[in-house]
Amino acid sequence: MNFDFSEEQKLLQSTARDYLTENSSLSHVREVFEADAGHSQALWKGVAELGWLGVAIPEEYGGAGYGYLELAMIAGEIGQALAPIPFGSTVYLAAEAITQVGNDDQKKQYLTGIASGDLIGTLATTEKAGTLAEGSVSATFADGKLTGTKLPVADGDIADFAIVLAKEGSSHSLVIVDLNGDGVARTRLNSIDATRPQAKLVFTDAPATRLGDAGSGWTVTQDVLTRAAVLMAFEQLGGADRAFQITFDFVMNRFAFGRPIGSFQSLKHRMADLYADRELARSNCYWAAWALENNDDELAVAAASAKISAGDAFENMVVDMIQMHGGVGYTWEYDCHLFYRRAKVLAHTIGTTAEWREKLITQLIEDAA
Amino acid sequence: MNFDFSEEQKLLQSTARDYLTENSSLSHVREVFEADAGHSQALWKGVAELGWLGVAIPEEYGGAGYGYLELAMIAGEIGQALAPIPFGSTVYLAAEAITQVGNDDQKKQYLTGIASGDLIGTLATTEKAGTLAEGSVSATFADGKLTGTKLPVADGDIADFAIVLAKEGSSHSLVIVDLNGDGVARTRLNSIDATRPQAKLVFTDAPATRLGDAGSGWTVTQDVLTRAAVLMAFEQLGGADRAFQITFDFVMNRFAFGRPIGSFQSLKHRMADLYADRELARSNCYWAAWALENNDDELAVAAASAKISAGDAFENMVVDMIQMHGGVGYTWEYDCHLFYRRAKVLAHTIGTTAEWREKLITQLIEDAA
Amino acid sequence: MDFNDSPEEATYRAKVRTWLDANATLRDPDASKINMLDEAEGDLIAKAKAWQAHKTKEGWACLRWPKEFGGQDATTMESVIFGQEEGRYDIPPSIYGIGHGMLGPTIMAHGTDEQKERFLPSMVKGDEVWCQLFSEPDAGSDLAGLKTSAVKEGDDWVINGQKIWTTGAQFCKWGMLVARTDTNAAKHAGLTYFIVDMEDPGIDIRPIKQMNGASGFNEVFFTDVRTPDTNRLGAVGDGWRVAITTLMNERSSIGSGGGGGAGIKDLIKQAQDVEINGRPGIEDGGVRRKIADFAVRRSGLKYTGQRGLSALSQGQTPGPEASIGKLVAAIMGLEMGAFGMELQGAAGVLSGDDSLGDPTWQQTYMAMPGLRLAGGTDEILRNIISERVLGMPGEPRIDKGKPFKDIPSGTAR
Amino acid sequence: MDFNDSPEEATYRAKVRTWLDANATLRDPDASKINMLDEAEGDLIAKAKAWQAHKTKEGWACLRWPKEFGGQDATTMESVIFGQEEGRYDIPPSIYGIGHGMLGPTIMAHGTDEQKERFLPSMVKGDEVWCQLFSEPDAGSDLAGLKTSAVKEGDDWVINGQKIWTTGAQFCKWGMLVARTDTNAAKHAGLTYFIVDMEDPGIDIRPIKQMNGASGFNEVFFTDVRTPDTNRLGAVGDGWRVAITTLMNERSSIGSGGGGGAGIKDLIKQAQDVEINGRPGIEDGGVRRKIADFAVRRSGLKYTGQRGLSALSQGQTPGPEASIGKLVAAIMGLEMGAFGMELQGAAGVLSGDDSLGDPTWQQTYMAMPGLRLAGGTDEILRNIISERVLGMPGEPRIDKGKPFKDIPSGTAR
Repeated sequence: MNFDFSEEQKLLQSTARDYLTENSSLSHVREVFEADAGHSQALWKGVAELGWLGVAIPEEYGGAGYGYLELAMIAGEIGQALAPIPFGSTVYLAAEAITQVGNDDQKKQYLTGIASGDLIGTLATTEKAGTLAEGSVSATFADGKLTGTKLPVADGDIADFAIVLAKEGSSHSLVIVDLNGDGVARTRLNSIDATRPQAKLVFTDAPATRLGDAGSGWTVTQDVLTRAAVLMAFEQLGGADRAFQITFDFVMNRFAFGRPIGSFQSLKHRMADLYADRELARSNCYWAAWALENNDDELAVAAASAKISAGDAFENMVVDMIQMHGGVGYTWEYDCHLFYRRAKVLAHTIGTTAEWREKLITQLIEDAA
Repeated sequence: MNFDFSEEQKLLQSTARDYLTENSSLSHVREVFEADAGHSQALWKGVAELGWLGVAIPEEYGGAGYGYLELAMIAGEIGQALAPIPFGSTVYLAAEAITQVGNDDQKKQYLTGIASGDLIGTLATTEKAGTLAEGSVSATFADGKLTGTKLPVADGDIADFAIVLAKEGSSHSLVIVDLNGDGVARTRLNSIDATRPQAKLVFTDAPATRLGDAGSGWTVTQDVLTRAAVLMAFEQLGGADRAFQITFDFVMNRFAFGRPIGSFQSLKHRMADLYADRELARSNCYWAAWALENNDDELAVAAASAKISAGDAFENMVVDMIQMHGGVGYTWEYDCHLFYRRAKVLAHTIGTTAEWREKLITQLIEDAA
Repeated sequence: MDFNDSPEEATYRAKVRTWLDANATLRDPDASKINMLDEAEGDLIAKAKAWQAHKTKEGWACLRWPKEFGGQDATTMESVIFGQEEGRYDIPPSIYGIGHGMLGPTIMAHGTDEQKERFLPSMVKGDEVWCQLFSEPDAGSDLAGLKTSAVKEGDDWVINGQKIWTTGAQFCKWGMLVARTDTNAAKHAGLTYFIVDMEDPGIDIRPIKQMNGASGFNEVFFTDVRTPDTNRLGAVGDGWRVAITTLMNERSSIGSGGGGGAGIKDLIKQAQDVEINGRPGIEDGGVRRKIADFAVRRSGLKYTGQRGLSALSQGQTPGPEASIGKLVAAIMGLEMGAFGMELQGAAGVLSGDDSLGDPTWQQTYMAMPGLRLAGGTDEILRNIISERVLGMPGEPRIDKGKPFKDIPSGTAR
Repeated sequence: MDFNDSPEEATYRAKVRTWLDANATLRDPDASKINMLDEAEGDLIAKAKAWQAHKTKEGWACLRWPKEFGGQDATTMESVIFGQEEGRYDIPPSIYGIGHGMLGPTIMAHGTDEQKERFLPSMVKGDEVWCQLFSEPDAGSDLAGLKTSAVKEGDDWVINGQKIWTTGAQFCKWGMLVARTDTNAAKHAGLTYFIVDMEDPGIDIRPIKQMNGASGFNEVFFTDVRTPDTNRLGAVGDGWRVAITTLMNERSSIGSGGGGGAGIKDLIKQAQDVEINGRPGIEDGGVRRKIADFAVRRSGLKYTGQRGLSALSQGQTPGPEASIGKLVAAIMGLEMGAFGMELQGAAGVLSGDDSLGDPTWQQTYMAMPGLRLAGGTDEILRNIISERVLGMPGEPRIDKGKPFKDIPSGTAR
């Protein structure tokens, strides 16, 4: 057996890390953050040229035609670098939805555009606070027009198109809307992490085309969120890895009472627990990547498990990251808060960790029946 | 202001501690535990002679006519001694129910009997696993007869009478049943703490008399449980205090790597957290005792808060008590498990801590409205 | 067992109220969130100074201080009662806590007669505000590891180095500083305590931007700052003992009482305002029990404060309960912030005006990591509780007795 | 990325299955809870010895051991595969884990040729069972603080003292023991390692009753027990180094995989079987999310095991992931037991046959505190992870280099 990534996949990971170390340093992340720029256009262009946007897109649509294991490797690196680009919105959500249920024309137009870096996409589902439920969707699609409001939409202010969950008749459909077209008003919203910007999208009779079958919108959305959860979990795991390493280096090199603070048992034992958390999360992530790649029956359970454990591992890590840094960890100048903010955003973006717990238990109960 | 017990009350506490140190040593508790004797008859006789059973019972019914603050002091000592007697069932539950809604005949008969030590009483509410709810009561009272099954009933096998929650018509009533009389079959049940024995009571047309108004059973039960929760919380707090002290003494006197294990930061910091937990619990207990004594509007909130925090403090303490003792802490020979068992029983006996959380939030929501 | 004032306390409280009614305006108790951030700092400082001058004139300033230094020889409980009552009125924020609570008492304990005369009455009156200069970037929890140097030149000391986490440095006239005067001595033995003039041109004050964007603290850089030997407090090399006096006077949180039930009601409302799986969030069992847990800790903090006040009222020293307040409150605050955000679902990442719920949770979540560090980290508080309150042994000290210059400290780069 | 056997592994697995099919009976996979407690211990030992003898005869015993000592020179992965497959059959419980996994390899590493010849083949065959005698009442986590003495008399060593937590002492022929042979030497330097005959009349074996009523361990008392110098393993004073070999061979939990999803299904069922506030417990949001959390940890443990197996399969040493297994599993087990009890409400205190739900939770709750202590407490595991896996510095050691007799140890009374 070999429940691990292949040497080729690890090489891809290592190349990706080298590239991001150079092109998405924490000072670059900070530039984007402080300028409130939303994303790094240079980095977006760079990763497009490297082909990362089309890693899992079939070659006929301009992609590299690799699988999800390769995409998971890249997602991990995006996460560890806190890369300030709309990668998840475009690749895990928009591209994935179109790959799953798009018609050939849609694939040609959008997948090709994504793979080349010309199109930024996103998925717009929520409209209000609380958990996403069928009953909480008010946006309506009829006669080729979309009307309603979506927020928060990750990367909604910089995206070229959005895939929108809307009511159609008595059911729901997904529709594609050109965000640069008519009937679309968008506003950047204040959020806790300016490198993963959020927006409000207001549609007023905006022209829209259906993605997938009429009435399939809710089911397809859930399926896309499940698949995206696997990749988002790798981002979270990557973030946890990096935060752990930075914290580890700090406590080993910071002295108090004549010794490295990393020699104090209260810190050592917490690092041990954080390490354990993270390794369990990594194992769940591997399982989920395997299930995604093989489209296994366990995908729903594995994806939720990965999302929950990697999300919690990242969140727990960043809280201790600040605490173990002491006072400086709470300053703007140190990078801890960039991780703290990102961890929280990733824990909310495609549904909170609590919502994933609900999805997991629902599936487990079904499986147990 | 003086949000504290009075000197007289503290003297009562200190006298109680001295008596229990002598008469309810941990080796005496162990004797009762290992003999599966259910309770210590000698100790029961002793505390009756000292007047503890009637501390809060009016003088006209043979009690001392003190208040709940005095009873709280004694409850704390019962808790710290792990006293193997049916004190809670008899005093906090049975006597309290009769004091609250009994008629004069009932008070004369039962309160006098309790105060003198002649009668052991208990309250029988639950019939099955899960939380107690109106719909979960099947025992039925009609025409002066009770039929149905109650379990688990704390001290049910040694009690002389039980106050039983039963359906009467379309509502519920409390009824008093002579457990030594006709139509009563009782069985000791295996439980995790043999010093707080549990029983199954089967009633078949057992003669019973109503306590309080017909149809008031559910409300009165909730009220009695709330009042008992305050006193039970003091037992839990007392248990936590004793377990803390024993653990503290152990870690200060046990050496490893040339130093007391109490000098290791992982243990010190846990002791600090356990101390904090316990002091917050103590404050909630004081608040609840004040509310009980003054029959304040805050009683429901304060009682639940005390029960939750003291219950959790005791449970957290005993888990760490075993852990900090190391291997010997897991042996039958050491006393840790007596505390571990008692903490769990007290956390379940009048509803689990989770049920008290539910009661608390229900009240808080009502108060906030 | 009661929450009532003793007859003496009641009389005093009435007196306080009478004076406050005549000299200030009651605050609207429902306006729970006061926002003075839109007022310029200079205006606020001026208002605070005016209020302090007025209190001094009328005999209500530094109540617990001896009369000879400008105080009123009042009891601690009287001082607490004044604080409770004053908090009900619309008064400027206090800028004197550190001076009146910690630095003044240090001068009383260790100062010369000249120093007491020169500094204490003006400190009471409030025209000169004071700050504390202890912490350094390389000496956080290990406060005595500080490196800022003071070198004797003639009748002056020349100070070089850097202090950090100084509250209010930008509007203070005086600072109290601990500096290292002998690097060959053992860590605690080479320190000396000084009063410095914050208007010295060698002092450079830079605000520290916190991760939540606010700036409550400063870094203070010292370049050849001179202070006369007459401003030395205590003997040369005795600075640690003097500093301990300051730290022991750190204002306890007694009586603050955990802030009442406001946050709990807000959480209940947040849970009522959102849906979880198509039903009101407040009907969810997990949400309900979690809020119940917060409420229990909150009331535990509140009544722990009441127990401390009772001890004061009975003329006793408050118990060690006070030391657990910040430890518990900061951790709980962080959890409450995170939970409030979680209730908002995906919208929980929105902040400020764009929030789709109560924006308090995001603010709290960004603020609480600071509270867990300021004024003693969680770890230091746990050390204090275990060692000073419970009496457990200290960590083995490998820096004991070594010359300071041979002890590794700070951050290796 | 796959869970499949390599071709070589598949071939080996098929061979194992063929042999097992011919020599044992498949276990009913649905009978998840096997209870052999009603069989007499003597009968179980006899069955275990017979099965081991049979495996030895047929060439399936001690697979990883070298052929010269009675093994099969198999790879670790082959040994794991045999274990996986054997576990599917109805075979007696193993009584050889400590001997074959830890003590045999120690003899291989440090024994004389005579010792290897005398002890190893019989250990494989299993007619002589072995136990380990390291722990002492006063030397728990600080194993090297042991006090049992061995004094040289002629060609023998005379042993006095007490060992504890010895599994299987009552049916063992041989024990491997570390004793102190020099109290003037430093703690680790005064130890020597011996093989002792457990049938010596000076040995008194007393079962330890655990708090859950079971007795899985013994205390072993030594009174003038003699063992010849030829049964000394390694040099005098070199006992700690030899003991480390034993401890490093402690069976890792690789491949055990956290036990699958059984407990999670049981919890779901328990929650379905009770009502919370008048509705099925499984509909309660808090219950749902808590079970989800257990499931996530459980699968994390399972696939961490798979990652370790993968490393083995690829010819690598398993990563440090293995060390987290017991730490996480024991704590989670305790939580699950408590939670299962809580679901049962007031009835949660009932146990065994009188339980109104699944009595597993009460058993688990009473057993898990032991698992958190046995084979390395949580605290020792966290030390191991932080120091050996992460490379963080050890605690300052105040007992370093001191003569053992001057180091305080044990429990002051």
